[in-house]
Amino acid sequence: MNRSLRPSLRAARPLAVLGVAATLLAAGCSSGGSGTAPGDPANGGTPQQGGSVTFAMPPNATPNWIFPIATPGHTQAYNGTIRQQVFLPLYVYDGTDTSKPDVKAGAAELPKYSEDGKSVTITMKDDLTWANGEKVTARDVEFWFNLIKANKEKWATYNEGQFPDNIAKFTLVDDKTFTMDLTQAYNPDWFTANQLTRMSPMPQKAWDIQEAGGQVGDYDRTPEGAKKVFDYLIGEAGKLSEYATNPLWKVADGPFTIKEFTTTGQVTLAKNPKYTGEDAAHLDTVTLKPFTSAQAELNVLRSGGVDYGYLPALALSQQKTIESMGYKVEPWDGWAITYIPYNFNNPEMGPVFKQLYIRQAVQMSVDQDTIARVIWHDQATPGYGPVPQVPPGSYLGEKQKTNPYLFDLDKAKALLTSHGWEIQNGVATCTRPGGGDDQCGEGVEQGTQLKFQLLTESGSTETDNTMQELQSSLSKIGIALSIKSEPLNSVLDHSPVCKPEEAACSWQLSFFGTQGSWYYPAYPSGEDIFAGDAGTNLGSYSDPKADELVKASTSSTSPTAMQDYSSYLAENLPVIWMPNPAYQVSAIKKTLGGVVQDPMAGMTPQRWYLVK
Amino acid sequence: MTESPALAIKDLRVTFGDTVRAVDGVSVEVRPGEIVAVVGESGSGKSVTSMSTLGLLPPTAEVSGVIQVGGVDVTALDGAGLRAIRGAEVAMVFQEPMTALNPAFTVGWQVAEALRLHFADMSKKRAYERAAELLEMVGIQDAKRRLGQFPHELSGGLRQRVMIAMAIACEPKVLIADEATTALDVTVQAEILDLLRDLRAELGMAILVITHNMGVVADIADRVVVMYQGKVVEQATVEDLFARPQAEYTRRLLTSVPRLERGAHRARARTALREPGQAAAGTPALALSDLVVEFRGERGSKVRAVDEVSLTIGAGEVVGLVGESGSGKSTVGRTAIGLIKPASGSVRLLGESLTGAKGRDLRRLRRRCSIVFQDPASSLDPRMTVGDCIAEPLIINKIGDRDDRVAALLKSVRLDPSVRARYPHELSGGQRQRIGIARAIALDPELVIADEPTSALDVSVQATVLDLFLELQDRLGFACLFITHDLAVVGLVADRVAVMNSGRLVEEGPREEVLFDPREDYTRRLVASAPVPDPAAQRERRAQRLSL
Amino acid sequence: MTRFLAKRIGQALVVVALVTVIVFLLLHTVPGGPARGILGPQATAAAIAAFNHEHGFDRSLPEQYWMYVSGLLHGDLGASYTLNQSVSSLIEQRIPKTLVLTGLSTLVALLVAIPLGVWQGRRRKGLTDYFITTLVFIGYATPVFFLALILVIVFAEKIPILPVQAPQAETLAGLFADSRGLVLPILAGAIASVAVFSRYMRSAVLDNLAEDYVRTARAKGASERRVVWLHIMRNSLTPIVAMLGYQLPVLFSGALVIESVFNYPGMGLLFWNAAQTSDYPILLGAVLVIAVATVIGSLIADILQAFIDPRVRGAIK
Amino acid sequence: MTASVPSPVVAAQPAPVVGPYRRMVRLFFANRLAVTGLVLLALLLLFCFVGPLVHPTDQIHTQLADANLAPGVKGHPLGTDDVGRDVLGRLMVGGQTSLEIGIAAGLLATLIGTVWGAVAGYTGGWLDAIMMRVVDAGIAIPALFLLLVSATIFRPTVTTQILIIGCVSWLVPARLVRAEALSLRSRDFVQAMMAMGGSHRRAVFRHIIPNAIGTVVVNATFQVADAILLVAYVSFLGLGVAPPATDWGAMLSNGISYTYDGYWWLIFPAGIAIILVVSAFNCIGDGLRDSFEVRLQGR
Repeated sequence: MNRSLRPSLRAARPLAVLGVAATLLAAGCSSGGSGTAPGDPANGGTPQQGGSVTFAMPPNATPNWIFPIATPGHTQAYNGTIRQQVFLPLYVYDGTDTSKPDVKAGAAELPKYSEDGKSVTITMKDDLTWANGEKVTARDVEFWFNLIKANKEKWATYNEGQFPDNIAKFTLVDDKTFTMDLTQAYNPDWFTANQLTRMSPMPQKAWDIQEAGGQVGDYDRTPEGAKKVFDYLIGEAGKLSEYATNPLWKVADGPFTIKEFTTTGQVTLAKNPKYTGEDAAHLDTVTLKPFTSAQAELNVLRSGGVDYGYLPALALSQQKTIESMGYKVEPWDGWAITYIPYNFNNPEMGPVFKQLYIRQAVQMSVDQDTIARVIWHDQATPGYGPVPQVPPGSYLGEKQKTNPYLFDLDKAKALLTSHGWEIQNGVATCTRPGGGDDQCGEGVEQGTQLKFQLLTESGSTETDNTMQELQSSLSKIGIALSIKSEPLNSVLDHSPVCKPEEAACSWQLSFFGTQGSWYYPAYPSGEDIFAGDAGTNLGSYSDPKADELVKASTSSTSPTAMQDYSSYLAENLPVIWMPNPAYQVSAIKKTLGGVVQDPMAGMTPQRWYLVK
Repeated sequence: MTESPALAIKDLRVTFGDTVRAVDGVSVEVRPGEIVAVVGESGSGKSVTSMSTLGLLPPTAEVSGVIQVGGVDVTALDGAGLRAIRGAEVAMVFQEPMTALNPAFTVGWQVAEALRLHFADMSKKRAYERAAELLEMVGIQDAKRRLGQFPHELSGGLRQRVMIAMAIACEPKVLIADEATTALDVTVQAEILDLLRDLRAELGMAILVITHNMGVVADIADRVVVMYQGKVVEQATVEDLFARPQAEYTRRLLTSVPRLERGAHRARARTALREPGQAAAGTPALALSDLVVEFRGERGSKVRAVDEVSLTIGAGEVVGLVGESGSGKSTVGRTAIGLIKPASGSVRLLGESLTGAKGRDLRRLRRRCSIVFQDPASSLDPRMTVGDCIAEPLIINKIGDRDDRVAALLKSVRLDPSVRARYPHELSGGQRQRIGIARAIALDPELVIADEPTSALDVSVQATVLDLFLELQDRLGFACLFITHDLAVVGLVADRVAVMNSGRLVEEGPREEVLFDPREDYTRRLVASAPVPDPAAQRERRAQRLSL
Repeated sequence: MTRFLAKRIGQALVVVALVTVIVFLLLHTVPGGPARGILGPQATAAAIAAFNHEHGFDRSLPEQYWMYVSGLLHGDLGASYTLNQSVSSLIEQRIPKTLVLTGLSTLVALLVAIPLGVWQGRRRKGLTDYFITTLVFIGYATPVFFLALILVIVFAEKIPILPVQAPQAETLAGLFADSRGLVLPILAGAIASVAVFSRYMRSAVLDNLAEDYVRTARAKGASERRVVWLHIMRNSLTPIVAMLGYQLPVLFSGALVIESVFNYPGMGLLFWNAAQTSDYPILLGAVLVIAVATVIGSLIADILQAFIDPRVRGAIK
Repeated sequence: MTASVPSPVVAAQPAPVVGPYRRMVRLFFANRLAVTGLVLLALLLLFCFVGPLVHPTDQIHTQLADANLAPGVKGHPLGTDDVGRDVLGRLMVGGQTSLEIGIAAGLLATLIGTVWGAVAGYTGGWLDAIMMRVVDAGIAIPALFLLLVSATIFRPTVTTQILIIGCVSWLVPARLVRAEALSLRSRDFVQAMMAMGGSHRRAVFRHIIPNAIGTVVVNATFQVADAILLVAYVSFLGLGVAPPATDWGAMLSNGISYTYDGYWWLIFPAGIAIILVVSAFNCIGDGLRDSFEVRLQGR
């Protein structure tokens, strides 16, 4: 499951235009919806066994995949949600504690790392069986591993150097246990959260076939065989309309099975009667309902047609109305950060961006609190560093806990003037070049003007307004910001990792965080975005100390590695930190209990229950 | 003839807005069984008079006076009363039978409608049966089948017959034929006039014929009312009028009408007048040989508009090309000057081949020719001043000294040079045609194609324009292909006459021969059908024609 | 007739071919191609390259076009990148609903606009003509999304008699079962069309009023009402019908907006969502279907015209 | 021989010299609706382009503290928008964008359409057939699709919007002008000119285009009206000019989000402005059409 950047525009503005009757009545209500701590929303009452629950999916999140290996184009968030109810992954995090997996929901006991951190041994849980009666074994994991290894290029979540490249050797110890030798030492928290979560045992005794009607064998153990088996399974997995009927997919080990999977994206999960684990479902069925627009969802929500839905951003003022209809309204914070990368390799502004004092001045001009309150209607949380600010946890460094650069335009302006910038015609101009303490800094030439260009994602009023606010306050300290908005895909396309001499390096600042810029796996390390050589280090931020800290966070076993990293980057400002919007504002029927709003956007519907 | 008049118009005055008095004190009476012609040129108020009898004038018109139909004053009637009169007591036949019939309904439906509007209890079936009878009555064969046809499927003559059938459907006391034959070819016109005469005899209707054509008047009318500028200038029996016109205007009108008579040819002051037919002396101005022009017709089939026509015009010679509409005469004219590409055959202009000429050669050749069109309103660019229109050939051929030339040209067509700053729409039809002629002679052409240059003009205007044209031809000596449907005009201007019928050249020869001693049946019929403005002569010709 | 049809179908094929070329080229000038949109921002360069290879985006444009066209010739519109379904089945599901929406709103518009236009044509320059013209202009000038908002405020809120949401049923029967929900979307679509149609009708009536046959009909003793509603009306319908054929893409554009406002699960939403996710096969397919519909629409309009206007019938026989 | 009355030199009648253009102007001003439209347009232009001098506002900086103020509060006659800018001033600035894009795009579309249509109609034959099939194809593609795709290719600025909308909407004028050219081509005065040896260029530029000008001008006004509406739709789809620049369509669609917050001043001023300006252009076009006596085609 891909929990990183969510590519889909959930509530594209135009589709969410109209509200519903009688809402003017609610116009006076406070728009604040955050602050209700996630927890048990059931106000007492007795948990029931059985019953049905309907869950509303956001627009454009239509599920289209259940096979445990996702190919490109099949990484929508809800694919993973559905899949892990049917085919249990090795490990699942539920967000209540990001430091360790929720063993109950996975297929294996906690992993055991060697002292040197270079090998890991995993034992499968004893009580799990596939629907065909076979036990869930280490061989089933090996089957998955062999298919991945032979077909890694077709795996949507493959990153070169990471899984499975960083596994030197996969050894079956016994029926239930296997050991993996790693190519280097890794931080165990990181490895479990960011690598092992991708693994998922698959019923080798049912799926190890090369063609329709073929015999089961050990084909996966040769690369050629693995390719054939993979191709066959992927072919079957493409037949969406057969998800509920294909005998292959009946061989499940999770608490649910697929009962219905329509082409429009409606999915009904039914309690798996053959589930043998300790995390059996309370409910009989859970229906995931697709919606064409956020507005549509709101309308159905108001009619009581969903038990677990959400409020579109523009309907936040209707919170009271919704609550009066028997819902609990709670923001669902994402395990994400939102930021604007500086392109340090931009030939014009790169040298300017490399000056820490400039970045500090910029950061001090971002009025995060007001932006979050006025523009995001309190549905965004100010963020001060590389680790998600909420829920606060053990990874948050001291420096990041409180804003190191409070909003202060005077101070920001003073930073510029004290480094030799003078405001001419409203734009700060470098008058004292050089590397000294009161000079503009190395590489900044005399007469350089602080004129930045920002590429931003179009389609959201909140983003538009945020950028205008940024532009407005930057202009007050002498920085002229010009804004160009484009669709999200174009923004990403136009702000690649680049070298100064490349034409593609003309971008300076880029914002793509209407839905949050970066969603982390459970372990929020920065090797993908802030390491000097990271693939998504769009701005080519390069800082030896940061690199060191990133490396430590993934490969050292020190418990403070993450906190150090968090504190350093909060101060060193590799990007402009921006308020992070909530994943969604949920509306949950008061009769629905057992709901945990996993910041990583996962769900554990087997634990939901209805109360009387 | 002492019965009370079927239609009596007394002191009719019609004004539009506050100023324009279209009809000024007109009184006309038509008795049952009588045919009265109202004759006049455009703007004389004759059509307004006819329209007012049925209350069909636009609401802006103010009508005073009395119009009595069978003793009832039409002007005093309200909407329902008027409708009861329309069609039932007084019926009308209009000029353009194509547009006057509703294109969306079948002929039968439209005739039946006329019946059912006034006979509320007539069944649909009965109405259609009666419609068929009516169509037969107006000489349409195969009436049953025609009922189901749409107007566009019929020829112009048939359409006008349908209009008449519709008009007589309720056996009205009065039938008004408002320029009912103007849009028709002469042969068809003759038939329709015959039909009207028959209907009068059969039904005893009073018929009011509105026309500008003195030939038609002579052919059909018992009495004639001459109108000029909204007033009646003369009323008389048809014989008296033609024999002893009283009013000055009537006299002028009658002298203006070209007559198809031997000797009614212009006196040519030209010294070097060649013998007719001797075009070979010198290079011919235009030589067409085996000319074929095809158009893409319906269903992609090719229609021959011009079928192997050969014709030669000697230098300085005027050849009249006569034919009815659709005969291909205009196409010949346009092909001759290179506006249409022939499918085969050749055109030699002034000794050079036009068919193969391109670009500069073509333009050089065209410079020596010009063309005058029928409708001066459409042959002058409405967005250009008169001066610019005349100067255009000079500009195209980069000839300087334009101002003087334009002034001289205007003078030579007897227009004041100050006209040059005006726009075409501000001028009268005759003036516009003069401009067209001035433009045509601007480059001193050796050949002029005149395509019905006077057909859109009133007779008195036509006479002056023809005079002018002939004078210029005399003076400048250009050869001319004079295309017209009017035999009298051809008789007036042409040295030689060629007759076309459905794309083919039927007959060609010296004027006297073709017009007065035609060899071909078709020519004979054509000549016989043209009404002459002389009641006695016309009666004779009619008898002759019917015996043909 | 067959000849006419053959010619028109030939033209239509040329038009459709041109549409495929235009749309194909346009989509391929979009920077980056669809890979980024489908795979998400986190996708690596290798993943994007693999996606592009799989879908042939690494081939030359003519080659890609040929692949697409040969698929089309086999009736294959391709498969959606994101919805795991063939484009044809997706369009098949959605198009009846959009047809119902646009069809009904056009019908309503015609039923209102034709009498309105005729009536205005008769009373040209009168006070009522000016008044209706003003209303019609305002109707035309109001953006549909604004109009929809006003309709919702008035009919769903101030006077709460109608639901704000279109029926969500999967089937057509379901749509009609909740017919009250169809009222506002149809109304919104109809108002803009009324403006266009009634202007056409008014012009046509004005043109026809000046025709000679009107005088003939009057001279026959036909009442003014008969002249206008029978003679003139019949002839004035021709331009409306001719226009209807070409109105289809306009109607579809309108449907896109209306569907998104009233959450009507038709082609418009499918198209819009596909545009958001760069799902090229759906975009291509939808545009192609609309183009074909337009071409067929204008063909039908021609044939309909022949039924109304016998002159046209004569010309194409 | 006709013994006709010898005709004297016909003197020019003492009628006032009125060109076809001046006659049109006179007819136009006699049309009440057209004059209303013209006055309305003049007022709107004045409002947008002179208004900011009378009512100067800060449209550059945001004032989050003053967001969504009701009309009349703190000297904002029409209140403030969701980032605290004066709505009245914003209406003026947005109107400038709407009008600039609308007028320029409408004219561009007319220009392209006129040239395309005139060439196709005058040339005829296979070139005409090909050119018109291209137009048919263009018409068969929904404009919104073209706009959606174009907006992802080009960054939305005033210039690109003009170009995109202009290039999307030239099809209708092309058809109209082509029909006009087709009929003008066979008119006698063009034939006469050709017979005199005139060139094709002269035919097109001296005769066909001046005579098609009525159609062109009338259509241009409708094009402008439609372009302004199209700008609004483009903004509604979120593809309009980038903030802080704005246009009426963007203001309207932005304001609509706040319907249920009761911020009517964010919705109705912009909405009414669009309706007024589009209606004004349509009134003018209608009046022009009457005075040009163009056969009433289109709309």
